[in-house]
Amino acid sequence: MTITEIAPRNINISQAVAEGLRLEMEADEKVLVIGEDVATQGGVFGSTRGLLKAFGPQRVLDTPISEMAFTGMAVGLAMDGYRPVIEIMFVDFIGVCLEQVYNAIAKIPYMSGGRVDMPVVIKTAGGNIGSAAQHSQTLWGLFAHLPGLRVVAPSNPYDSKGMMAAAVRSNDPVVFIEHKGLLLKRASDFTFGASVPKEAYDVPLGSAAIVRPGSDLTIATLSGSVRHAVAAAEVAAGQGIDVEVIDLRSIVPLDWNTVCESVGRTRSLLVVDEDYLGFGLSGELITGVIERLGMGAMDYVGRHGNPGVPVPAALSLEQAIVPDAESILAAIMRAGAAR
Amino acid sequence: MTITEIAPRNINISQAVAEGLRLEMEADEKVLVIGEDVATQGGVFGSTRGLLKAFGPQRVLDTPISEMAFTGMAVGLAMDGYRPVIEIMFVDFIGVCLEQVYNAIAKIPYMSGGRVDMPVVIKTAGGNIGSAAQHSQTLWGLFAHLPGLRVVAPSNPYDSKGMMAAAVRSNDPVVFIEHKGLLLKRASDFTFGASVPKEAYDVPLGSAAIVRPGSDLTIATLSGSVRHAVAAAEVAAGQGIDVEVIDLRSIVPLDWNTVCESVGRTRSLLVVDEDYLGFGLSGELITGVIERLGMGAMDYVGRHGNPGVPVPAALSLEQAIVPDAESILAAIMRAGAAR
Amino acid sequence: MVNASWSDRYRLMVLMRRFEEACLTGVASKAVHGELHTAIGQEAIAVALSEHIRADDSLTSTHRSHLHAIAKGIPLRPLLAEIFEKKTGMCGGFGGHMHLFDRERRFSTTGIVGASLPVALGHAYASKLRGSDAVAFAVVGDGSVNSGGFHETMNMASVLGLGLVVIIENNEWAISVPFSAASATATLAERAVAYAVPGERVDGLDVQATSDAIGRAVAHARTDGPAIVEAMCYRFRGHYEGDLDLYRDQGEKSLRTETKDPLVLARAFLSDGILDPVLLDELEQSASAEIDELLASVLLDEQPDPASARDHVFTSGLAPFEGIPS
Amino acid sequence: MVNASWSDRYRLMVLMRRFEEACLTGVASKAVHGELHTAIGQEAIAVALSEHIRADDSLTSTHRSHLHAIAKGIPLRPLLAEIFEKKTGMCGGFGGHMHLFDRERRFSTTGIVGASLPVALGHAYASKLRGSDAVAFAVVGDGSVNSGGFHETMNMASVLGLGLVVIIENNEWAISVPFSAASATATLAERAVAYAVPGERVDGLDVQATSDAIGRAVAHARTDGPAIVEAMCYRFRGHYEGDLDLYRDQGEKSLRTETKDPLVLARAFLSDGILDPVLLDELEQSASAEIDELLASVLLDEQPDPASARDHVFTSGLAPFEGIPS
Ligand SMILES: Cc1ncc(C[n+]2csc(CCOP(=O)(O)OP(=O)(O)O)c2C)c(N)n1
Ligand SMILES: Cc1ncc(C[n+]2csc(CCOP(=O)(O)OP(=O)(O)O)c2C)c(N)n1
Ligand SMILES: [Mg+2]
Ligand SMILES: [Mg+2]
Repeated sequence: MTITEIAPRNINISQAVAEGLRLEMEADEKVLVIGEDVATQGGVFGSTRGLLKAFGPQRVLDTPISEMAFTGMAVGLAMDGYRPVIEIMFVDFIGVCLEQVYNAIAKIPYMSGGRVDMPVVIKTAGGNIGSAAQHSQTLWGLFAHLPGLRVVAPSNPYDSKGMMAAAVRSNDPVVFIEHKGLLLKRASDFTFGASVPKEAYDVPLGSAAIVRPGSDLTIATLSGSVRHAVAAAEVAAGQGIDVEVIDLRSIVPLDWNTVCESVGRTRSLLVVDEDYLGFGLSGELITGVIERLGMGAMDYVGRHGNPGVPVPAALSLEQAIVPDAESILAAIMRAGAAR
Repeated sequence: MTITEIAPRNINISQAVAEGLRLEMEADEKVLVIGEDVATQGGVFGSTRGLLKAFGPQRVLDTPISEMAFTGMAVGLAMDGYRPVIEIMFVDFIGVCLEQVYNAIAKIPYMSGGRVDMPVVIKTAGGNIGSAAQHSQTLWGLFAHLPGLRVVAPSNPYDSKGMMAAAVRSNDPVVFIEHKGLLLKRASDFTFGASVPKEAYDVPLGSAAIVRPGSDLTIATLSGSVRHAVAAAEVAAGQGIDVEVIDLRSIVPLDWNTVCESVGRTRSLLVVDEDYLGFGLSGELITGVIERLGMGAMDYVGRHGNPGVPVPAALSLEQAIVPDAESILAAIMRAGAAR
Repeated sequence: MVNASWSDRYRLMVLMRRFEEACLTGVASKAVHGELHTAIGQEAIAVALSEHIRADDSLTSTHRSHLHAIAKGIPLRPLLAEIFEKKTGMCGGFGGHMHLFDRERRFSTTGIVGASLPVALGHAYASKLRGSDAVAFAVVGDGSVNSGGFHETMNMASVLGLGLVVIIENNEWAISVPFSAASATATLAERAVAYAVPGERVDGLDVQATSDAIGRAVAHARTDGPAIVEAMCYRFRGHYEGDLDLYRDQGEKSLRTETKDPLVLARAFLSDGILDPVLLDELEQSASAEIDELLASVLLDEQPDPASARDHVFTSGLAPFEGIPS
Repeated sequence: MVNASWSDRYRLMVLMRRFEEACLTGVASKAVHGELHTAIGQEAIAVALSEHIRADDSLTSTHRSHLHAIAKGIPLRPLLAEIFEKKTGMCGGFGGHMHLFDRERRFSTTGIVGASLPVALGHAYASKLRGSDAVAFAVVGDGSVNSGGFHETMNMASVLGLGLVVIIENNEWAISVPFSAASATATLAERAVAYAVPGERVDGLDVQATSDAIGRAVAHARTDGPAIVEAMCYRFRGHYEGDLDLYRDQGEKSLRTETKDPLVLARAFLSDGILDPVLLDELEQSASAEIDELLASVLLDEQPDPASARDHVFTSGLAPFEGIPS
């Protein structure tokens, strides 16, 4: 479809998500939004604002604090032909209802021998905004380990709207992880993906984007870290290291073509991951590139992210744990020195 | 301590675990065992048999089907100076109570600034015995991704008893994953770790064991796959490939010394993992070896395990998904050809 | 079907028993290679249920679900074939006996205790969205009532006024843990007060009484909101096949299986002037013959093709593992 | 402390208010850089609680916990310092305002709704193991009662006969969702029947009535088993600082914060012949001065050393990440 480029609107990411949802709900009356504070309040960050007014309290349902019940509810609704978007306010809370996510939503397509699909979106917010260990996780590595779930995490306004649309249209279940540190950022805060058309469009799930081309080092990252990586890359460029920044956008599936093509050129890969580094995205990405390009294809691999530490409360500690532009720049410099 | 070698007893792994628990409960009255069917029945596989009789219903507590409640109960008990061993019957059920595991048990030591430790053992059974997608998972990759948990999975009778003892003595929380396919196997079924002394002993957590020395290829594996890997290695030896089999025993922490020393010699690493391959143990292990030995240290890396598929019901399908001696042998041969 | 004739009722009870017995042969022959839970002794409840469930009602069940599937009208052949891990099974052999799905008939099961209730909530909400009076049935065991999912589901169903009928098969045991040691209340029906819904306990060995109680609950649910029926019964076999079942008093167990078998009770009741014993024999023989034939036929079926083992992880066709497995 | 004099009571109420107001200044000054939940308007309940809780009793609380910490006798300085993310905080600045732990005083909190209840169950069981009549207090919001953890905990506590006192601060809202839209029952106290325990609703703005109700619950819990007190109140501020709070009727909110302020009500009651208004002024000033001094002092403290950020993941000293982070 043709997307009319209009004068850029300075909406924030929450508004972009809400707009994506609204357009899909207009197009398909089977789409529902269910969760805590999604209706009257329109979400604690506003990412479902306006939907109650547009679609009424049956399609936009405020729930009690009963994640287990409403996550399982999505299973029954999906079997009955609906397309529920359920919101787990913060991804940290998934531990109370993961059972329905990985044993039912994720496995019913397979357990039914392909007879029952699960067009469910699990919409949730990750990332740190100063609220410590139980409200700052990203956890995409956890979902990605479990079979049957698509897992995505957008980094900018354009993708946030378009990937939400694609998630709603997907017949596979999708875990859609917003970043709390991004949701209130406006289009004008972004150097990439800043222009959000008013029309409906989708950004296909499973494709990465090269946000900044470069020739010396490939950074593969996603979500809240993309803008930090781009900022760091700009500084590094001044110091003679030309960094290519890939926004993975999708964790399951990974876009191996884009990553391998880039690493094939730069021969160097740095994974930047706000999630816990161990047993997660970085190991998978590095191993997968080796499986595809062979061991001789790279001169450098490295990873930078949360070193397996619960996110601490104090700002002084938090800054030592969560990657930011400064720490990414340092990682780039280490990579440069190591090559 | 000195371990008296007595005439080998042909006990099964469940009995070895129960014996480990009994001795620790005798030594420390703060140790409790809590879970479904752990008291009167002594566990659905018998791995807590005899404890009720020895220690009474207060220290060995049968619970309602309320995993959230009794997992959180362990938190309060640990804060009050007890050392609870809670049993989540099958690891597949962890989704109903993961919240208490990763947000409380795992993080309280950190969130309290080191002031409160959590000597809790989460005892659970993983692995397949023909019960399909919701009763066959291993999920160590999931626990390992989350900070603050030691994660172990023994492969033989000797380790099962000694590692349970060490888990109970540990001041860090430990996820102790038994294998359903091993629990009823007797000592005589094993060519390694078959002799179980009657006395108390512990096997330190965090150390791997070389179960079969070899010079051509390092297989790193654990739990139910170790005996399959050893069987496959014996066959491979007849075909000229001398495989070293490492039983990792502990997933967090990984014993990098043992793995790297071996890979340093064989220059080839095959990870065999019954868990879902993606975003888990195999990627971490391969990446970690590269980080330690450099990219030139290996001529071959590979991984073999569950290819991201819910475990199917039918035996014909299950055999195509879950690694066994035959499939491991095929992976060894592919590795041999690739080197 | 509310006015099911006694002969249909009796035949269905026998058919259910024979069906479960057919499943038992699968364990012995290893055609069923995992665990198996049967509901032998609990047939009267399933028969009563079958008399009130409409084609457009949904039913979600648990690990002990075969009879509920029959009550819902799932065709017996794909049902038995799935339990026997056959390609011809209702899920192609991918699901197995605890994981049965029939989208058209709004039927599903789960192996996780308590997890079926939230799914039923979804079906009930779907009926509301459609403006339909179709209700959602959830049949659960007594053990599941102590799980958080029960509570969250009941509260939400009540506050939303949904047509949910929860039938608790209280067989007095959750594996080895007796009901009395697990429940704060003497009955489960009385917990309904906490959700402002009607709750009733009934003798689940008595098909007529159980049918009447379910009828009342369904009538309430079709118009007013959720209802709970607690049907008392007893599990005749171990929790699963292979369970040594040493935790139950063996004397009591023998006594109950001998004197409180719902089939025996029904036959005794019917023989007493309601149906001719010759007809009862014929009904038994006909049910047995149907199941014998079914079993013989299913045994000839093939297991699923191993080459298909990686299909269906994503219904979109997305390949399961993004790595390159060795 | 059951016979707390009215002057102590009043001073404590004011002190609690001033403490929360001190926390608010931390948000404005960015000393507190995450979200912050205060209990302004809910002081009477915490004061009532403080009159029944013994040093050897435990208390588990939620995201809205500062006043409960004060009621439990947590020293104010490390408490405020933790909220202000200081190295001198009770958790060294690692926990922050939602994650407060004091092992000796059997006190903890969690940021996850419903998750504090199972922890309290553990403390209650520990008391039983020790043969002690120390009880476990769990203070929760009305929203948490609809979560599965509440149900599982209540059932287990009752079946085990544990000394658990659940105090529900029903402030009528869970963020933007009103109590009435979330609860199947008109009161939460009536749900106690489902656990065969006593349940009582009380006006949580009335410190005497609340203290009496808690007293009854505690007496029951020390000897017989769990009890529930539902204390009605109203949250004066947004759910967290920064919450625009547009979902509540602004007229009703003004009316209630103006006419139903527990401090104002207490002062009016006391001025009516119980305590000299001059004394009340003095008590207010003394409480304010104490908090002003505390705040000034805490603000001088340092943030924790960034070099310590990887400490304490394992109390054994095991290093957190086994990879080699770049
Ligand atoms: C969440 C969860 N915990 C534990 C189990 C293991 N388990 C399977 S059935 C069962 C007992 C269920 O008892 P009840 O609900 O009374 O059903 P019954 O078996 O008596 O029909 C248990 C504990 C499970 N499947 N899921
Ligand atoms: C399991 C879980 N779900 C959602 C949240 C987000 N959340 C934090 S506080 C809150 C509302 C709590 O309401 P209530 O229990 O009444 O306490 P109040 O804030 O009114 O004191 C919610 C939904 C959470 N922290 N944990
Ligand atoms: Mg039962
Ligand atoms: Mg509230």
